[in-house]
Amino acid sequence: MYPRNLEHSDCFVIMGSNMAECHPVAFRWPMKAKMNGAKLIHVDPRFTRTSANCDIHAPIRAGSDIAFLGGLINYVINSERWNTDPFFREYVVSYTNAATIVSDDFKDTEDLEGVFSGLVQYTEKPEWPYNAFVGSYQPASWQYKSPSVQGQGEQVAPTARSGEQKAAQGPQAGQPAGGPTGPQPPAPLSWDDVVRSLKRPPPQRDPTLQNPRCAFQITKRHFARYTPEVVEQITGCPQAKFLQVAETLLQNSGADRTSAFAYAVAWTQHTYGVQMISCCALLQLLLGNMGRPGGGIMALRGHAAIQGSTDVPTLYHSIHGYMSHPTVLKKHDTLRDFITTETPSGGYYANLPKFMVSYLKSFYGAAATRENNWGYDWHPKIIGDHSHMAMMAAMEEGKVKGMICVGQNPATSLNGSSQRAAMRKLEWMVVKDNWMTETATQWYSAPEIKNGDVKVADINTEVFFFPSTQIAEYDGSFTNTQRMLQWHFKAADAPGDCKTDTWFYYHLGKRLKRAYENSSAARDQGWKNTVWDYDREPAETAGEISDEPDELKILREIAGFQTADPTKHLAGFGELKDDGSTTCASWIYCGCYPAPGRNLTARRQPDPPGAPGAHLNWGWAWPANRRVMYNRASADPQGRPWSERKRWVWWDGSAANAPNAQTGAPTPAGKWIGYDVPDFALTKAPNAQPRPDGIGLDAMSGLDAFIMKPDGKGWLYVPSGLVDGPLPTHYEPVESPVQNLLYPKQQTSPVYKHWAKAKNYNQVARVGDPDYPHVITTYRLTEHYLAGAMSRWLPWLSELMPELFIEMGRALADEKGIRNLDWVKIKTPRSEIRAKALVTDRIGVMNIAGKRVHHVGMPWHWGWEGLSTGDVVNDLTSWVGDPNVSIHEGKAFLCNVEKD
Amino acid sequence: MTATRREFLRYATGAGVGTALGGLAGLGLTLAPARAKAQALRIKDSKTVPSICPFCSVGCATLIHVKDGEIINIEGDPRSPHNEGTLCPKGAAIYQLHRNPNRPTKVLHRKPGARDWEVVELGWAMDRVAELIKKTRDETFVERMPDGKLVNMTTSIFALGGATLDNEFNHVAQKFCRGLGIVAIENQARI
Amino acid sequence: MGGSRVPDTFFTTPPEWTWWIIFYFFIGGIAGGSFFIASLLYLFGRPSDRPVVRLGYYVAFVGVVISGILLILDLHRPLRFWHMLIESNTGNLMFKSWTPMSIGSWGLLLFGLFAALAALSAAREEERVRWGPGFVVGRGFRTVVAIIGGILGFFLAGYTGVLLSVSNRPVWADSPMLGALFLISAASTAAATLILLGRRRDAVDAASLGKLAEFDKWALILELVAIVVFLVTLGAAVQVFLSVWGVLLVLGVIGAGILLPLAIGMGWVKRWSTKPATAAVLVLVGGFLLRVVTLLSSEQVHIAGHRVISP
Amino acid sequence: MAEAMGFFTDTTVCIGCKACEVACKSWNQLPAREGGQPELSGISYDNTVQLSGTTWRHVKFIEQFDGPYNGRWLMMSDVCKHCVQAGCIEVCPTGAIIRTEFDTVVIQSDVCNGCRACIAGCPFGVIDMNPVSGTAQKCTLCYDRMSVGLEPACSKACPTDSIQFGPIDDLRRRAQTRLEQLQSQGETRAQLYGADPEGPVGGLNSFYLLVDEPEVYGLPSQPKLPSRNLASSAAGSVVGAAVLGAVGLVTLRKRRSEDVAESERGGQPRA
Repeated sequence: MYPRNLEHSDCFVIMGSNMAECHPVAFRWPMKAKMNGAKLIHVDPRFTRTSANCDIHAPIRAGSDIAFLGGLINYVINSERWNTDPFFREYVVSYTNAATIVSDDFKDTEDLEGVFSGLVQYTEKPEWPYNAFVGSYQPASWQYKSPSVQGQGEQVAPTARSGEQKAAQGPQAGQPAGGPTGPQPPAPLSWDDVVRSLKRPPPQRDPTLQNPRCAFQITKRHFARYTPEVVEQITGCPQAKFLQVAETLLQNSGADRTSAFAYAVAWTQHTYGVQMISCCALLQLLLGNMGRPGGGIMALRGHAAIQGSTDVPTLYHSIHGYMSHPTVLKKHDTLRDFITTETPSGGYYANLPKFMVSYLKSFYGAAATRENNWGYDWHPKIIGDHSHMAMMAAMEEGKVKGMICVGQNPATSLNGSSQRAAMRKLEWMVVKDNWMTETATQWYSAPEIKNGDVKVADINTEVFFFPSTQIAEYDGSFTNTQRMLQWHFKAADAPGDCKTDTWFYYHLGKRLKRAYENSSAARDQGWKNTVWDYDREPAETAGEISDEPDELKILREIAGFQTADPTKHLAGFGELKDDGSTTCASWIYCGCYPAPGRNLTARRQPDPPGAPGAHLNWGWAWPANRRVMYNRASADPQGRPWSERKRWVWWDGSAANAPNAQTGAPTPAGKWIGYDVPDFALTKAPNAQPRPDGIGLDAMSGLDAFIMKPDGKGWLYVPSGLVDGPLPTHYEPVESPVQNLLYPKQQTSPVYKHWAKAKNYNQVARVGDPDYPHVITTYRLTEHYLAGAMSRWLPWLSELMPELFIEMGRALADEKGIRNLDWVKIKTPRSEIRAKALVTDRIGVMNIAGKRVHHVGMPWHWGWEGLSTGDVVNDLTSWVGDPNVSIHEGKAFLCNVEKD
Repeated sequence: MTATRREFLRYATGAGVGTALGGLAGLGLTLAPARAKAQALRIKDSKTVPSICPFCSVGCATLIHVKDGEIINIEGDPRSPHNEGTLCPKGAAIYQLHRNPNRPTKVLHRKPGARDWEVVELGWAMDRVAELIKKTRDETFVERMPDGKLVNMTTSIFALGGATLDNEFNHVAQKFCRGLGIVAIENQARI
Repeated sequence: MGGSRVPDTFFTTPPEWTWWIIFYFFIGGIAGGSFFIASLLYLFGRPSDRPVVRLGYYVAFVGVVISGILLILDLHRPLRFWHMLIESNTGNLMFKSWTPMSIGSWGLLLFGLFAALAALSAAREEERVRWGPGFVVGRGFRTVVAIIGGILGFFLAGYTGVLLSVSNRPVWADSPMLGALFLISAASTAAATLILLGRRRDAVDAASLGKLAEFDKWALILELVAIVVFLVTLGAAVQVFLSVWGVLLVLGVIGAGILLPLAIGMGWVKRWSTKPATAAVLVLVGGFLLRVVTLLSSEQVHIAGHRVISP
Repeated sequence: MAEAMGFFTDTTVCIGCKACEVACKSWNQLPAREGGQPELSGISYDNTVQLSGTTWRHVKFIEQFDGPYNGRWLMMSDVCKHCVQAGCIEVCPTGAIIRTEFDTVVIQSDVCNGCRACIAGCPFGVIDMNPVSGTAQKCTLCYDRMSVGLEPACSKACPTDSIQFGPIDDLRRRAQTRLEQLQSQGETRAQLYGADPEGPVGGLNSFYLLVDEPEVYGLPSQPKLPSRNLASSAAGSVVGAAVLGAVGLVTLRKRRSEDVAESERGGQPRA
């Protein structure tokens, strides 16, 4: 799914996103669809600029999204349309795991009053006591009925794993701890046999969906309680509105119509954020909307390169292309361990050995050999949750000495005053930014300094500020929310000492290379062997003195080349090898730079107006320049478009094929073609059967549209990969004004994360706490960006939203004697801030199971630097988060509001 | 059509004036001269450089007009299938990211306990940061866990940032960190 | 009017014609009024009125000079004042017969010329100056100056109100009475000015002052009528005066500036009856306040967001 | 004479993003208000508050609610209407305001002397002073861009095509189609504002599609030309002058008795 594809949608539900305000240009496309008759729906606690442009606005209490989505699932499954239109049955049986039988050991929340089978206590390990789980699941019972789907289960964020958990589950249980102490055998010439050895018989299926243990029946029972009445009670959304949404969505899904969802951080920033998205995926699979034009789920990401920084991960838990970061919490001791733990035998991910070896070659170059297992042992391993909040909790305890912060502003981030307190304990801190951020200046101008609580002289941190270049002052690529890499060119020189951020790390690296040049210590060998050469060719710098690194050299290392000849770039990940002959940091980016002088990310060739297509000559989208993932599902099981209207990718049985390049054997006629790059083995016929000894795509049938999944199916029921349950369940946010109506015995997710739980600075309000009675949500505005560094210094943007405000309903304002523009105090157990009141009916009081609950909302763009300044809204938030991904719960918590 | 409207205007105005001031009407009547003084087009003779908006993740394409080495205008690239030349207010304000008196251009350093910044040389500051990284790394590096597992890492340095920066930055930054064993690498995607 | 609750004129932006313009309207009115009173006295009065005639010319001349300065100061680009007369980019004469400000600029210029000639003539007559061509003291010349200057004086006194009316602002554009009202007020304030100044000049005949006072009395009555008609014709826009400006209009302009001087003139106020100067001062204050109220009441109304903000 | 060009603003697809405001400022190099540090207005999300000499586009936000979550939020990007009969051109005493070959209205900043007659003359409150130039300024419909065939900055930037630019006749046809679409969807109050060449001020070359009465959007229902008052007000003045002249003749002429006395003294006869 990508924004422009929304112009093909018939119904578009925006939930967990304020798309018109936060992605205004992307909203161009649903508005085009609306002009053509599509229905737009916004489900949100606030009536925003998005709601204003939608046909339906359904107000729900912040954090109650799963109740709403669950209600939709229940409505759909029991609707007449879904049970009579053959499309739904055909799609679901063919392309999802609805028919797959689940282990008899699995117990649902319905059986266990709100928790799944396998819940255990969690205890921190002393080496890294910042994993912060409040509980933990042993997910063995969630598997498909034996023989189980294996491998993909380990694609869990390492955040989610603890040593105990690992030890208690799965085939690796009981293996001896400890790393390689003696010499290891060299890596094999090919890993295919290793992968083949992981192969298990396929799981059992019941295509009639009647088996009570099939994923569909389990799902159906799981959501049976989510009736419109219950939805209204939990979410506060009037039943009529809910039913209107459900019916509109259902009527606009089918062979001839598609519906899409969009979400953003209002779905991720919860203690069950991953489950919200999972719940939506479940619904969209049931409705047959995945992999089809105008269908699917649009993940609206928030930063220009946030997709890129996840693909090319400046994130602790993964290495390039979503491979798990080697960790002590899983069996990753050796490269072989890593590969056997991480690789599924089925699906495209079975090629992981090729990805990993090519990655290690990009890291250690010639020093990475088969003998030393491609330098795997030099690569660091993580020892727990090193995510943002975990690191801040460690920093606050003095466990972190230095910090390098580039283009980010933690001083205004979650529970901001605590992050500032943590940073004051650093020995040194480097801030590199385009603007003077609050992080750069917090040591002399934070609120706690200004009010005298902390003295500047008592802060012993050595602080650096390096100015940065702006976008038009350097070359490089961003990966957008469509997974599309787009190159931007330098237009002008940067002023003064402004250097690119890449320059900064590159030249630091050069200095540290020199510093360790003479070290013979084992621990320095990894760094000594790290390939570090991005100098510009002299010809490129002729006429200008530039010590900026060569961005194209970096891109080449990411996108890959033949190890023997770096001028021979790789045309795609199909060319990757696991024998060291290919060097490629990121398998998913492989192919974006297929030859010197052919940087496909810089392409700017749109399709001609009116032509059906996906603008394949504009930029380059991973994987393999595909625009809609899993687009095999846009054709029916026989390979025909589901309908003429929804034509996207289809099977052309008559297309002639070139003979097999290696064997010369003729290839049978038939090929997948369409408006997009087919996300399927190009010549695999719809009726193809898996090869019995096949691994990877060879293990898949012509119906296995979801090629990244080990079983080729879209997952309604998630047997592995999530740490908080195989099915989404409604829980309350950690701070909630009401009891969990669905499962009174289980208020919150049983396994969320709560860092610094015992510390004063990270306390949370009790359920229904009278001191903190109002639900508060935080958000962005169109006029500002993030914590404001890139907008609050710009007069043209500052003037549009010049001051911080709190939006509150008239009822609350009347109750508290607050008038529009009055100063208001907002208080949580963490902090208290001030803002001006904006009294409106766009937010207000909701009826939650008979209790009147006031909603308030605050944009979080402000801090004390810039032209437009204001209090730090994130000072109110807490360090509690999602157990899968360690993302905080910033979208639903409690506060009190008083007139100042 | 246009002419008709304009004649209508002349007639209407003339009638109004005529009532009041009789014969004076018509003198110096200059309502319809197409003689707007040609304003010089700001981007005339400028170079156009393709770029991408650095704000949200939609990836709107922009065109940057440069004249004499200075950025003089930034607007949407009409060819782009993402934005077709349109922009949001942030994208439309990219010019002010570059041309802005509030922009910092000097390297600043604060000694432990000091009250104020000092402006320092870029080269010195880089040397000093490299020195601090080496010192902290060497002091805190862990080769093996207590149970003997090889880890080759340190958790004492925290590298933050990347979601607002290029893929190339992210690659170099993460490689720098992982090369040195710095495992606590995070960016805005987490929060 | 479209049947709306808010008059259409309220959806506009105030031009910020404030103190420079208020003083200009006040002084320009006195200048114009003085000249036409002087002209009438010259043409139809007695020889003993001549000191008042001369005084009127002097006042007109000084007034028009001050007016010109005020107008130029009010411009945000004062050095471009001549753009009102000559088209800056073509060099052609700039004159728009349907635009009061354009006519006014020329009118002010011409009036200035005639005021200068009249003042020169008067000064030569009093032998205050000895230069200048001899014909300026000629009878025919004086008569021509009096007639044309008098007409221009009427124009100057009255066009300001028309200028306000030919706009889209509340109050100003809502009634056709402003031209007449300002003209009448110019007459009353000019007469009051001449009474005040004339009292200090020995040469001025008491009978002349009496005529002026009589004239002023009728002018005030006319003004009162004009104000009433003005308020009635405002229609819905009259709501602007539900404010401090309305209070000032009633108490200041009508009460202190019209009714009280009338009462004094009629001898109804015993204590002040011997002080015609008091009446004259009140008339001046009233005339000034009339302009303050007319301009500022309208200036108060503006749009913010999509809403009209009125006092 | 080139084709008449203008804007059609379809307020029903405005998302209130204010891209038009910033794109305008960027292209025309206009300063932010108060250095970018004005106070929060409290008028919904509208902090621009009004069109001015330095803000030539202004997005209005109208909250029409009847209790929490129950209502609608109208947005409208406002701009100079480029009236076919322009009040500002009428009253401008320097000839600074002209009609271009595109039938748009432009203030020549090098001619304007800052008298502000046009501010008072505009029926829509569009024009105001630019304190930097000391002249009245407003939208030029990007005359400089149009002259070389480029689209105006605001309509080019508008992400949802709420602001459409083109030949007026073409825009009117598009507007009519959209109006009928909305009306058929039950938006009974939908109406075009300023699209009728027979309507007030000869129609607007920047016209709007609204879903409520114009006043709701801060627009006059019947915009008029300032000159409508010229005849009546001038006539009033003339009548006033005549009455005053009569009063003057009565009160200021020499009296009969005075005539006698005067001849006895050998004074001058009356002129």
